[in-house]
Amino acid sequence: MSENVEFLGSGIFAPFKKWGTKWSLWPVHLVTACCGVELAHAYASGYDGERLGSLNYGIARQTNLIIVEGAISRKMARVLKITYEQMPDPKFVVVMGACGLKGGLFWNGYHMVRPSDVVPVDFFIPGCPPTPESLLRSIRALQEKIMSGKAETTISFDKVDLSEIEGRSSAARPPTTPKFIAPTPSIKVDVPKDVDWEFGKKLVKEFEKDLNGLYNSITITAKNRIAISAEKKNIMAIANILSKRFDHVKNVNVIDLPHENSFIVEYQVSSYSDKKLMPVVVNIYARIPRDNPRFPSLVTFWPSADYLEREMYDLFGVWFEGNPAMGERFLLAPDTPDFPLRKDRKLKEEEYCFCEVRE
Amino acid sequence: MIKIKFPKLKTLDNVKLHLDALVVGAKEAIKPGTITIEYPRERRLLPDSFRGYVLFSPENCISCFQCSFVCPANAIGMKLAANNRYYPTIDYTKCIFCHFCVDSCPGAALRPTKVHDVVYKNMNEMITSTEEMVKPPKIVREDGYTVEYVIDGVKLILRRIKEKDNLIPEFKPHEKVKEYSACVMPESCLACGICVSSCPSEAINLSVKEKEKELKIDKERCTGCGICVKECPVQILSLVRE
Amino acid sequence: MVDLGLLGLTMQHFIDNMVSIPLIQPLIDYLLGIPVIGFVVAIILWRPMFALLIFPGLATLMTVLLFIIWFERKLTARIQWRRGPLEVLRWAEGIIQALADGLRYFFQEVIVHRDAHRPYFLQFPILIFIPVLLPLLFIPVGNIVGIRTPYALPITVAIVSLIPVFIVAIGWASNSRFAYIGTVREAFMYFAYEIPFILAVVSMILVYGTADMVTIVEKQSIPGIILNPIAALVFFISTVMATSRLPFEIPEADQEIAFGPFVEYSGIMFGLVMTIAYEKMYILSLLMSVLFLGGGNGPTIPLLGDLSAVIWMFIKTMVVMVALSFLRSIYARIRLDQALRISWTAMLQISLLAVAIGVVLNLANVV
Amino acid sequence: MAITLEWSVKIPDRAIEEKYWLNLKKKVIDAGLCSHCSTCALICPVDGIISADREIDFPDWEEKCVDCSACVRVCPRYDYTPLCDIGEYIELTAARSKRFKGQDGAMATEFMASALEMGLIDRALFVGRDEEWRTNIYHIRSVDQLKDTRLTGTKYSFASVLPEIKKAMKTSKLGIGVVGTPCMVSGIRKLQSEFSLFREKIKLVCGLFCTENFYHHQLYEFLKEKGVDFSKLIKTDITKGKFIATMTDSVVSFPVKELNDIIPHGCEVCIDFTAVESDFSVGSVGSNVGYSTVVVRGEVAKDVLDFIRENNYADFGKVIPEVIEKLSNLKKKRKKNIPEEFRSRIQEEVKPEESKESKESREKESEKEKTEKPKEQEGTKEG
Amino acid sequence: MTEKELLLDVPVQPPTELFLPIPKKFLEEAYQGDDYLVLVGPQHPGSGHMRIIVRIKGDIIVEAIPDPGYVHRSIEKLAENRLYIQNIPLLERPAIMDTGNLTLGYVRAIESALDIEIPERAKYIRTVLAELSRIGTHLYDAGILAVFMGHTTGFMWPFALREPIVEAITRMSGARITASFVIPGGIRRDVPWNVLEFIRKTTFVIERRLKSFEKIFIRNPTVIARLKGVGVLSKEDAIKFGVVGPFLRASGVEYDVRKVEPYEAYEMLNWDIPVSDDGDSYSRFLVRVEEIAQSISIIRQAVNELRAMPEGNVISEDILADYSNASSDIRGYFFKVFGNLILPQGEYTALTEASRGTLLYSIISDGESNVPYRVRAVTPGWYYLKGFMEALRGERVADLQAIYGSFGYFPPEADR
Repeated sequence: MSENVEFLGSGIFAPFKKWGTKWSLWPVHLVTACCGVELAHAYASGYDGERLGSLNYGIARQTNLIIVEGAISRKMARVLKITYEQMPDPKFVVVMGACGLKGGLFWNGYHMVRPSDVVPVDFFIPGCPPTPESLLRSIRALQEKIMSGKAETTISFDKVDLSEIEGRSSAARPPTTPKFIAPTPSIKVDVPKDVDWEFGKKLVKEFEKDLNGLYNSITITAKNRIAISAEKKNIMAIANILSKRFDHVKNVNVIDLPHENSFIVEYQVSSYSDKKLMPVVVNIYARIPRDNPRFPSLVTFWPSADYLEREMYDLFGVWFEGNPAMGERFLLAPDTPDFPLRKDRKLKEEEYCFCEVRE
Repeated sequence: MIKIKFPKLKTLDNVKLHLDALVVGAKEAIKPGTITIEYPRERRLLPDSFRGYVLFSPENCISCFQCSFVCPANAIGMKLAANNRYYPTIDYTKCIFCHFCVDSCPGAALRPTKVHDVVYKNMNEMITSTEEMVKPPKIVREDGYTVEYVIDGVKLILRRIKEKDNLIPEFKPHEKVKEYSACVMPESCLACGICVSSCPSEAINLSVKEKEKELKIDKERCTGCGICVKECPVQILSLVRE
Repeated sequence: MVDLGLLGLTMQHFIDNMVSIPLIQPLIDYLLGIPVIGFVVAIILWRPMFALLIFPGLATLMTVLLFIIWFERKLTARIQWRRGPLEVLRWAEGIIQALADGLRYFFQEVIVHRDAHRPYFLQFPILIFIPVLLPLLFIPVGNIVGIRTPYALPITVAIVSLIPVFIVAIGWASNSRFAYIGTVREAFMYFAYEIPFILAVVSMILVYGTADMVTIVEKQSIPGIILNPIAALVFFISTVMATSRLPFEIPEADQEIAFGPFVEYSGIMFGLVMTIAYEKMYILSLLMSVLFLGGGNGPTIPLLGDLSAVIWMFIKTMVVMVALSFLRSIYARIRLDQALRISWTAMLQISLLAVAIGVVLNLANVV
Repeated sequence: MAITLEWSVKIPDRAIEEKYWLNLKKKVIDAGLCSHCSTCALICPVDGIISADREIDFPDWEEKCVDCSACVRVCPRYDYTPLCDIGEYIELTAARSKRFKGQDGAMATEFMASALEMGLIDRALFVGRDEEWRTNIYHIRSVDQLKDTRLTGTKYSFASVLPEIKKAMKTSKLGIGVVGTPCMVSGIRKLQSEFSLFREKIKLVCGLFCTENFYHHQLYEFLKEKGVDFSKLIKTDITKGKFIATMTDSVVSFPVKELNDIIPHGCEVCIDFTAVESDFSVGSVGSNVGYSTVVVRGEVAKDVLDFIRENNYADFGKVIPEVIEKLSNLKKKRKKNIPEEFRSRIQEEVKPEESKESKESREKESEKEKTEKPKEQEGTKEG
Repeated sequence: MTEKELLLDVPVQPPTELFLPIPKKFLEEAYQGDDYLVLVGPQHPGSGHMRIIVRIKGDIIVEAIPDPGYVHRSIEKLAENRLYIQNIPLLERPAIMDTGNLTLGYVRAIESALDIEIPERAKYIRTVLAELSRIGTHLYDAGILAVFMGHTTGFMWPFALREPIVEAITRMSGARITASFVIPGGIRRDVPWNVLEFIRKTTFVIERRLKSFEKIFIRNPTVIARLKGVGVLSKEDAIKFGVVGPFLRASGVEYDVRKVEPYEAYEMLNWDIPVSDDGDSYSRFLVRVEEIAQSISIIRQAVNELRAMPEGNVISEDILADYSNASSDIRGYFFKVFGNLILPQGEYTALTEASRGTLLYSIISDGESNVPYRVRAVTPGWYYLKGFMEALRGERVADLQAIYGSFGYFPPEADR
């Protein structure tokens, strides 16, 4: 922050102010994302940030440095802003990791915010996660900035002339994207596969006996994997029967088929109590129309499906009737575009070629 | 299955546990197992396969766009250089140092280095153009020692060697396989010239006679980059091994 | 010669009761000769003022503060396989780290948030120095003592037990949720350690038969810790509780309630507030060395005269403080109800036992 | 698979000394011959030619067109040889699918489904519709995908089926089945004659009986004036000279003649009623209600028909060829709109004199049929 | 930031505009009753990157409602428009310290779709990498548990022990933490013998230093006092709320994916899974400590097996197809081999035992595009968040951090 550095450099006490702040840059304990692992390594015994006087401290009021570790989501941006406002004045911000710079691996995610738009930033550290050595380099660079008053990038390149390498007469036509997405794909969740799994065949017969008439088809899709397709109306009945043998849910999944105007909602259940059923994962799925997606919630049979269902409502908009906390935003920030995982919400496409020579 | 059972503690065991903790603390206070690397003064010896900044040698590059295609963070953009060839430029704000590009470069033009502890003051300095990626970068270094992790028996020893670690490891390129593109179904060719205009090394040329068009692939000039195979509208070109 | 006729004090009054340091006696005589400076030197070297300004008083307090903060971080770092503060002053292993932190706090902005009670928020951290520094008046070092009264020990204990009242006030003034929880915990801890603490002191009074610290020190031909070790143990554990050091760091549990009552302080206010715990630790370790380790007694170093008692007392206090800060790297923080259970059941019984020993020793008037 | 490093490609000569696209535009599109079959949009290497709900166009052709002459080589109307009559065929029957229900007998759907089952093709291109009955193309890979009702039923507006073939070719291994109007079928045949790659990939081509097709926006406004509410529309049909739009709650019908003013030029010059070049063509003309007339021409289509017979996926019925001839002669009247140099190329199909007894037997059946329900259909029917 | 939002006062009536995921009536109810609503927020030093809304009556937690999503980086949406191999670094990001297990899950789903068999050496090296990252994650969580209980040495020593592990992963793959080393068909390059020897010796260093760690932290009386009998989760509750991994085994259920559905080299090595019955925080912690010992013995056995194996072939032939000369080091052929990877049509579900529990990947492919149609990743954190919240019920507020640490809840992994 330029005015922070000016404040430190002005007045007759300047040398004391600078020296004091230089040797006591305490980062606040604001764990924002997974780069926290490398921050912990930098302040643990391996590299010991305390040698440079920098102590990882708990509360915003008593510290003067924020190390933004990695990705800032829309929800975390509010917290980062509030923490920054709480800190007393000469304060500095260092952004760590590619996710904090321009989103790194999540550059076109819908939930990402750039820290440099939320708080003024002093230094940027590349890497994912950046090594503890680059983190301590940023503390050193910050100390130099405090003492000398201006920031310096710690790397310099020297250019090389490329023109004498033998090239082309005129610019080639840049190739198109390597990604090929089938226009109207056909999605089948129960592609049968002949696998030698005696217990599975016996199990399928038992299911056919127990759920007679309730299911459309039962297929073995792989070893230890059975897919039961059913209509939405008798999902509750199937769940009631199956919940006697299978006691927990491993996955609630929604697949969006915009060109067939339908959602596939899947429940994958398994069992902990019955030793032989432990490896088996049974996938119960049904199709529901896409414009007003409602699905019976199976929380009453398997409470472990609660948060999975709320997440699926957040991301797809499938209303699970019977789930107590349905309707509120669970994972997403209030200002995120709603139901972002639907196929018609497009992300920014990759760009492989700066064809015209830019900047 | 191992059964984990923790016995109910009586006061006597409690005191013994207190004493154990205090004895361990005292022993460490007297003879500590310090394993700190004092970074600005010392630097950790990294293996040669360390994934740091990437160097580029333009003469090996066949501008096949594979590094830009494979980058998970879309950090590599191919920029048109002065000699009308597309060369990679790395945007270190997005780079996650996974080195998929180094592993994909068929011409072994991209090389790993051990440079990693770098800090920038603003983000648009981080887009390194092709010219800047050829020579090894100069970084601010304050280290006099290099620390190496050595284990003998059960003790971890930080062996300090009093010389600066060379950050540019020597790089032995993989043994390349000569491939060239050839046409599999000439009678379906549209003679549209897309392969001619997208070939980075101008290996295919198109000559127009009065009633027909001649297409010829120059086996020597073709570097096997595969762009024409990918771009051909009717997919009739394919890469052939020597 | 400035004549404070109206107070009836002449320089002579100070010289009579002056600290005798044979080593630098000629230098002192020369300084006394100079008119104004002589008077000031006389006042400083006047025993009670010397006790206040130099040894247990201001100068040592400041150096001890700087030293112990650095030493504690250095010791915990050493136990944790790392180096601790170093680069501040590389050749001296970073000894002036606390000075750098203090300077940074001094120049950092002091935020008083809108809902805090502004006057009290700013005054209490300064007022708290009264109960913290007052006991220094009564702690004797050899024959240097601020005020010598037969009631020195009860007064000290009374003043020391005033500190939590101010901390509760600080917490109330900062009017924040975490501060509120912190103050309630501080009050609980206060009840927890106060009774065993006082019982331990009472048992020592019984052992020595007098409450005047100077006589206590003189009577300690055998150090108090051997006479009544249980009282020493109780006193030590309640000191740990009083200065809220691990394992009893409950009021300022920075992982649970974000640094307890002092959560809203920043800048120099936080500097002051952070040092309270350390100053309280200094006072209590002085008290411990007086009561149990025979503060000031020890083979007299020939040339130093009164200073040898000062040095011995300093060493003993440092030993106690090192022991206190050693615990920080060993223990985790126990819950408030567990701490209360320990103090009200185990500690109370042991302190009653200590009082019983005290009574027995008193009847047998061993000392 | 001869792998060569040198090869040559014959290119047609230019009508005007301009880029080939301008040749196409001048000689076909501006001359009013373009039937919107969009084969050129398929073959254009730079995907520049756009086949949308308006005339075929190449927006910025100056710098995008690579002048490769592919579009001119594949356009069926470039040197137009009009085709007419029924053409020779192996079998002429009427059939009605048991598994699917469509416009009439749903035989096109049935053929494609059984071809998929036989493993002859692994991809079938069908024309589906959205709420406003705008056409979009579906890649069908399995039989149960055909159950979706939006795929069957005739849509009287242009559908750019052929550009979808290009996308389907990328990943289809066995072959592709296409359903299209006669102009699309001739486009595909011309494409296959020029480029052998398409001969391997496109295995089964179904032609539809077609009198004319319309631009969607013209048809849409026209029907809107007539009071058709598209959200409730379920079926459109041309029977007995009447255009009937049945909706959930009401029916709107008016004589087909009124549609004459919005018939595009391309259809005015087309006299091919029964898709002469297709493997098999399907229509509702000549068979009774609920049945589709199937004209099996190619060997491949014959095997599929035998497959249907073995698994008896459909039941079969009578066909009256005269009705088909009557309609194709009706369409032949449009010869007069064809420009001079092309009209000479039409080979009329000389009617062989019928052997007597076959003629009476046919007349007897036709009376019997007539007594049930006199029928005279027109317009494009998709079985 | 409007002025009103920064007003952190203690209002009488509940705040009107609040971005918490709790229904309005819950708020009124809490304010009318004498309950106290504490937000253990994301910036709070005692909580990770999430907010827990705790309703307490006096000192006892009545109900805890999670507010996750602070580190939701939309992994599933991004995975839908990246090539199959570009998803490997993406799906490793939820818990980067557990790099071996997370990439293993995704890659095994691909291999089960393509039906390819990977060479023996690649299996053992993958097991070593998985077990290294398991030890690393257990130490990470022990460090976080210690810091939550104020035991600074308990934080510093595990992270010191992580340094040799991170050094081992650096020598093996080139990156300190995010190795992205596992690729469909095997691993990126062969691991030379001296690196494997270094890994084996690291296990001895860790074992010896763990002995003193045990005295100062694991058997420390204050730690035992804080963890024993706190946050108890009975066996029925654990199964009901879908808890996974070591926290399920600590409640008495003997379930470990490596034993139930063995993969890589776990079948060929002999090791065992620790199970405890009392289900309190301390048994959760002890189960993880015993797992470190098991992982150490697995690594030693695997490295002995590897010593006997010929070096070189680490990538399976049927995925390299005609670039079989790259079978010991993928350098130079990575995009050529994996650029156009297309899975056959269908859904492929793979279960793996990540260090914090069962990790599920289910890839749905339409059989034609070289981009997955849908990748569903459910990480262990998301499974046991419900169990964690239920375990908080009825405990003291001060114990919130201890239970949080004993569950080793890592929000970036849970929010994905």
